[in-house]
Amino acid sequence: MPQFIAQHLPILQVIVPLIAAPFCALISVRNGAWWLAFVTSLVTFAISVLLFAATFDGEIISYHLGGWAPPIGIEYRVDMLNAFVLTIVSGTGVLTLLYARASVAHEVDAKQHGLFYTAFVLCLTGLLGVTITGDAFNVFVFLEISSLATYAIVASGAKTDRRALTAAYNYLIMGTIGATFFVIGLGLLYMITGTLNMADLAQRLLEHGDSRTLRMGYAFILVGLGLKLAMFPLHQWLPNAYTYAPSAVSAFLSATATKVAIYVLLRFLFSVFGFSIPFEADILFLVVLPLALAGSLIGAYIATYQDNLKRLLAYSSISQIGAMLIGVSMLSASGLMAAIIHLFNHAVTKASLYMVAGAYAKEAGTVSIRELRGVGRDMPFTTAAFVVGGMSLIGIPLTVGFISKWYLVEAALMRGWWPVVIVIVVSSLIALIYVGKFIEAAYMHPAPQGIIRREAPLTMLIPMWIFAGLSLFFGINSSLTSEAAARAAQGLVAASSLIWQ
Amino acid sequence: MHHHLILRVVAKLLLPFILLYALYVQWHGDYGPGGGFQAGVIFAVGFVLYALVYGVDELTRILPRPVLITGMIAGVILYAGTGLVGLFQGLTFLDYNGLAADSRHGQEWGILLVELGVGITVASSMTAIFVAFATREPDIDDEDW
Amino acid sequence: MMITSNYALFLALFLPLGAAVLLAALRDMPRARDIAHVATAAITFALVLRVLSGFLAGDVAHLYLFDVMSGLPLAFAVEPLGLVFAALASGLWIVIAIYAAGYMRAAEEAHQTRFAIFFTLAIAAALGIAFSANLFTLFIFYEVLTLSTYPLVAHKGTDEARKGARTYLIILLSTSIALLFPAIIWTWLASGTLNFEPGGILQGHLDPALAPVLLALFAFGIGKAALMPFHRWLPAAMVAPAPVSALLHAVAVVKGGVFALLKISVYIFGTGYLSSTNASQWLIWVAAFSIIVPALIAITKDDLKARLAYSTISQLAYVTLGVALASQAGMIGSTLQIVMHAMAKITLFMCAGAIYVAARKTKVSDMSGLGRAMPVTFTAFLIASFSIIGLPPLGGAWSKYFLLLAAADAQQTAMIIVLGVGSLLSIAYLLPVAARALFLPAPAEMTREAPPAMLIPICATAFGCLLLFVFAHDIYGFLLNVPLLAPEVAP
Amino acid sequence: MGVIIIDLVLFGFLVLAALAILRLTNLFAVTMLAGLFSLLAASLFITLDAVDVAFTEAAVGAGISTVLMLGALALTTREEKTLATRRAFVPLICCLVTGAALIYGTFDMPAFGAADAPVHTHVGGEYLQRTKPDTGIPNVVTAVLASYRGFDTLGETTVIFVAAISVLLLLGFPNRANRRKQDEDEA
Amino acid sequence: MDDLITQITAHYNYWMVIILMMIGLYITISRGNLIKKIVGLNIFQTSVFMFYISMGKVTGGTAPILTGNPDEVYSNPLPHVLILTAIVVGIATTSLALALAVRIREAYGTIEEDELLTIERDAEAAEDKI
Repeated sequence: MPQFIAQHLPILQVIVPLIAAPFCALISVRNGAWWLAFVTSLVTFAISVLLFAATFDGEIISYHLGGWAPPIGIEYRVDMLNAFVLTIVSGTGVLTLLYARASVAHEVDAKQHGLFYTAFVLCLTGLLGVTITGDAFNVFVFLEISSLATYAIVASGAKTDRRALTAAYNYLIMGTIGATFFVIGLGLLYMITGTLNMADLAQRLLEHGDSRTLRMGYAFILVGLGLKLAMFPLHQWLPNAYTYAPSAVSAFLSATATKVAIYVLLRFLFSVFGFSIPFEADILFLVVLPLALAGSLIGAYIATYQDNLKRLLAYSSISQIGAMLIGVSMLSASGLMAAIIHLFNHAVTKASLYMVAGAYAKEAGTVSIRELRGVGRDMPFTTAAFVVGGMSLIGIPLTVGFISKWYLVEAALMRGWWPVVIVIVVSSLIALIYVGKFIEAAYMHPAPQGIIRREAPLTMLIPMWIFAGLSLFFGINSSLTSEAAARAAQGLVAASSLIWQ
Repeated sequence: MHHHLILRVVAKLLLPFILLYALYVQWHGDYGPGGGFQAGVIFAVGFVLYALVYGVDELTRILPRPVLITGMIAGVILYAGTGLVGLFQGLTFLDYNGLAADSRHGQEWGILLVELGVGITVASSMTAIFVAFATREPDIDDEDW
Repeated sequence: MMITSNYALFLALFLPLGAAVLLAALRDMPRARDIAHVATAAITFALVLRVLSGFLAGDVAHLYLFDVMSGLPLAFAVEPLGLVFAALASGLWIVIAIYAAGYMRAAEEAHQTRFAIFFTLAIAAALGIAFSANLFTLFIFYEVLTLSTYPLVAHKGTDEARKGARTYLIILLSTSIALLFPAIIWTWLASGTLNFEPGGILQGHLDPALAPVLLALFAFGIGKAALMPFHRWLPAAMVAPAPVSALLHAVAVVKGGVFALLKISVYIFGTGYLSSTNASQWLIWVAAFSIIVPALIAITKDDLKARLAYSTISQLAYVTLGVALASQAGMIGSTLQIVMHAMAKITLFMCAGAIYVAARKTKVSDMSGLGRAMPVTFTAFLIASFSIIGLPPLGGAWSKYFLLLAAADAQQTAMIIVLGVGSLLSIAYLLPVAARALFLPAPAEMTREAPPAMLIPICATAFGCLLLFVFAHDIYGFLLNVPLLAPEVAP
Repeated sequence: MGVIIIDLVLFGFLVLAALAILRLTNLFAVTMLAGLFSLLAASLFITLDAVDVAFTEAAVGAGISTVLMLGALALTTREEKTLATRRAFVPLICCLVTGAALIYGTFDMPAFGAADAPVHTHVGGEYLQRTKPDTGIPNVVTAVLASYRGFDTLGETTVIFVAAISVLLLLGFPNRANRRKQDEDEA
Repeated sequence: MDDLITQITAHYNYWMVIILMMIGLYITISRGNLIKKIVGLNIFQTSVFMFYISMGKVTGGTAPILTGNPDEVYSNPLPHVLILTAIVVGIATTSLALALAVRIREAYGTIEEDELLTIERDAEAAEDKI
């Protein structure tokens, strides 16, 4: 690898898609925008894999933008955790773009494609930028890049259903309130420390000690990110946005947007705040944990009576986000590791499931479970991918969902939190109901009369099955993901000032 | 659109000054308040004024869609490109020190260039957003102004 | 033999998976498919026998695949209990494969290839359970077994079948996720390993006061053992075609369940730990309850398969009782009960299937005099009934004998009575079936025996019940190899 | 003291404007008041020494955003419908709680205008000292914006770009040729 | 009492800003008109800007444009920079939100949240009936 690239990997990760994205809007050749977007995502993915490899041994890469040393300038800081999330985001980008070609052609007007893919790649850029940066305000800027692009690509589902517009609008309002809360919180932190660099912030917060300003800074950042990551009960924007967005967008967002928000939460909780004052851990135990538990149950429960498959998956996401937050709020290395590995596992699973839903939308013209009866016979490969993803949601062995659930329960048991174990287990049992409901409809019921459905095209099946394959592969042999998650968790543990069991 | 003649004349007289002022704000940002963003907004306001007086169609004649989109892109690329120069000089991204013989002049050049990039993008983006609203056919007939 | 034990073990585990693909490929050639199915069963059985002979010769096969999570590998190792179960499952598979081919055609069932594929997968999962070297591997194959039998239960696709299959899946998956899964993780955290070790792994790692709780999680978590009150899935699964019922109730599913329980008690808790801590004392009573109550329910059932299902629940509780008694005699009694009950119950279910195919009858009350038209079937039914009841000279006698012995050893007088009552009740629900059919006057319309592809397996297993009586001693001798103590403690 | 009075008067007007926006249902008036709000905010920024921000707020808040708002009103509606059934209780509680939390947070804040606050002693002060030798530019805000934190500004430029792309994606942007053809068709 | 007065002089500015913020937030979440919500959001955000700028103020300071006078006290430039960025983000969000409102009006014929909700509920009920 040329020295030049190796040296600038962190910035290339963001700047390549950022420079490439605008050109998508210019290309008028048929499918040209798609090709550019796809190639860009491939390059991005390659870079993130290199970063992943570079940080796997615990190295922390720091890149000073503009040549100014932090905290004067903005810093990019890559450790195992970032690199892991970057790989998830860019990898999802590649596969959803591959999938998008057929799916988006069906769901978005052809003359809009240039702008659509520009927004898509910028969304990717924003998410990568949020993940890689070591500067707290830079997080906000790139969060907004990705959010604005997200609102637009969610709204472009309006060709199929006008409800995409109201969904995008509500998402915009709640997302902006969330971002503004984050900015307020950041302002409070800035006020008592005078810095915006995360590492520097952590240092100075530790010296600062307890104060009411710090407490409120913590609370506002928590609420702001809670809105962005759809923490129950701040999740109301999510179901409609994921239901009415174009399927490729749903797949992409479900695997990345909320995950990146969770990453930022982890970064702030552990690397910046570091639990230097008791208030921080108390809030986590007394507020976040109960909400996470409630979310994981209620989300799953609401999913059971949905007829719209995409909405069902959206509520399941809320439940799974609850599971991740449970892991986070255990405040133990094993809990963190469970949350991080679930981040990956859920991304892989949900992406494949949304791709399945998109294939139904295209080939069967509906995502209503009732109208999809008997679809297992007409679209065997697509439906089989759903079975794999569904088993992963439940947490059946040999799928990634099982691995997540194992670590989560293990972490809860290590803490001796039996009630939490019960909640985790019960929410997986509810998952059994909503997954089972669809699988039964797809295989055991006769198809409605007079419906012609064909198997989805290969460009949709391949990415769908890559995700399904990944959720099997890392479910059977999780050594890579669990090692990465464990190291990422270790990094966070080392950064915080909690006393760890 | 057929507005008053006086309005058109005044606008025509005013417009060069607005644009001139925008340019001043653009280049003077190093010394006083102002910079690319403000200049871009003023530029856009100038175009908006033009459109209000002469009609949006007239504005899209001067600044058709491809021009505006190219402008939006050009600004971003100018900015990022300035940053990339540092990359190729063995410095980091957005390090302007290598843009001129000594680092202080390099910084000045760099700041000038990126501000220009901001200005171009903001002016064309704002104008494009305005045009997008203005060219949409209103379908309101239930109320009056 | 040409192949090594290790290799034979590998093949025995993975040949059925390959065969499943082959069966799918042969979907347009039913005859070739059925032959392939039977052949796979036969080869697998031969491979298991090869592993067995290797074991007897001191060549203990083991197979390590890879770590699923760090410290938690997919690994297989041979030990006597597993060998008995594997030999039983693969041996009876041959019989059912032949029977299924006959049944599915005679009953004109749809989706025969899908049926054969999932059937093969289910047996593969059962073998995985049998040979698993650690609790983790066992759990994985336990779940695979549940999932691969779901399409079999729902096979008919009717509303009733869907409902039954739903109950089946929900109870088995819920118990395993809600109870078994946490139990395994608890064990893992307590002892730092999940390997099946002689003498168990919990000794010294788990507070004896908590042992009953953990045992409860295991005993109820293994829903396949059908311990009351988690027995509902078994009658619900009666909607499946007869070969599936035979598979569920005789070979793979329920036996997989009680076998897992047995293995856990021997190699995770350790018989010594269980008896010294009295952790399983409560389980004795639950097992007793599960022996008596389902037997009473069975008497009231008119549907033959439902009656057999409740009989199964009752008979499985014998195994659990043996486990709960936590002694060598109990362990041996349990293992023998698994074998004997499998052989007898498979006969009964195949008979039920034959009756359905030949006479389209499912109700006991409709079968009066049917034995005159189908003498072979009902004779086999009678023989198997005697075995279940525990009458010599049939295999069932031995298992009941050892369980009585174990109860006596443990000075559980009440259990001796329970075992006696259980046998009496089994007379009450099983004998009338054969008796009515054979000795009441024949109905007006006459039917004929089922096709030979079904009759031959029935005769074979009925004869097997007799044979087992003779060879029970060999199994007993073999089971004495089961290491009940950790190596360093053993003399 | 004089500054405080100016501040208070400005705040008073700001609160009045905000309350008027809350009460009024005529969206045209609301838009105008929003512009006024921005102008007042800009004035406040000047008293707080933030001339660049004031300039921008005036140009954006009172200028372009009012224009866009009016454009949107022309395409939607000019009157807000007031519905008696709207629940205003929960939002009110939310706001009160949030506000109370923030005020709670202010009690440990450095005093307004204190020169020894961490904000001024750490990075902020360093910018003031370094700008001249580093870049030779007198306007520190520009130097920080374009150089020290130039990457944020690249992000900001991208945000505007995204917004424009998104608006075009949503509202379309007919090519002139199409429009002319449309007009001819209508004629 | 002295304590209170100190608190007031030290923080009155922030309190006013917080009041403005909450009015903005209240407009956003309590009003049903989509455009009005956007205006509320703008007020909310602008108040946050004031909050930041207040932080940067140094008593007796001037705008951070270097005059060359070594005794000059300057206000902190960093909050100004951050807020410049935030203003841009704000206008970007506003324009996108307005565009969405326009599209919603075209698709539904209304921009009142309650009416939109009714329409969507009816649509869902109709879907369920099929």
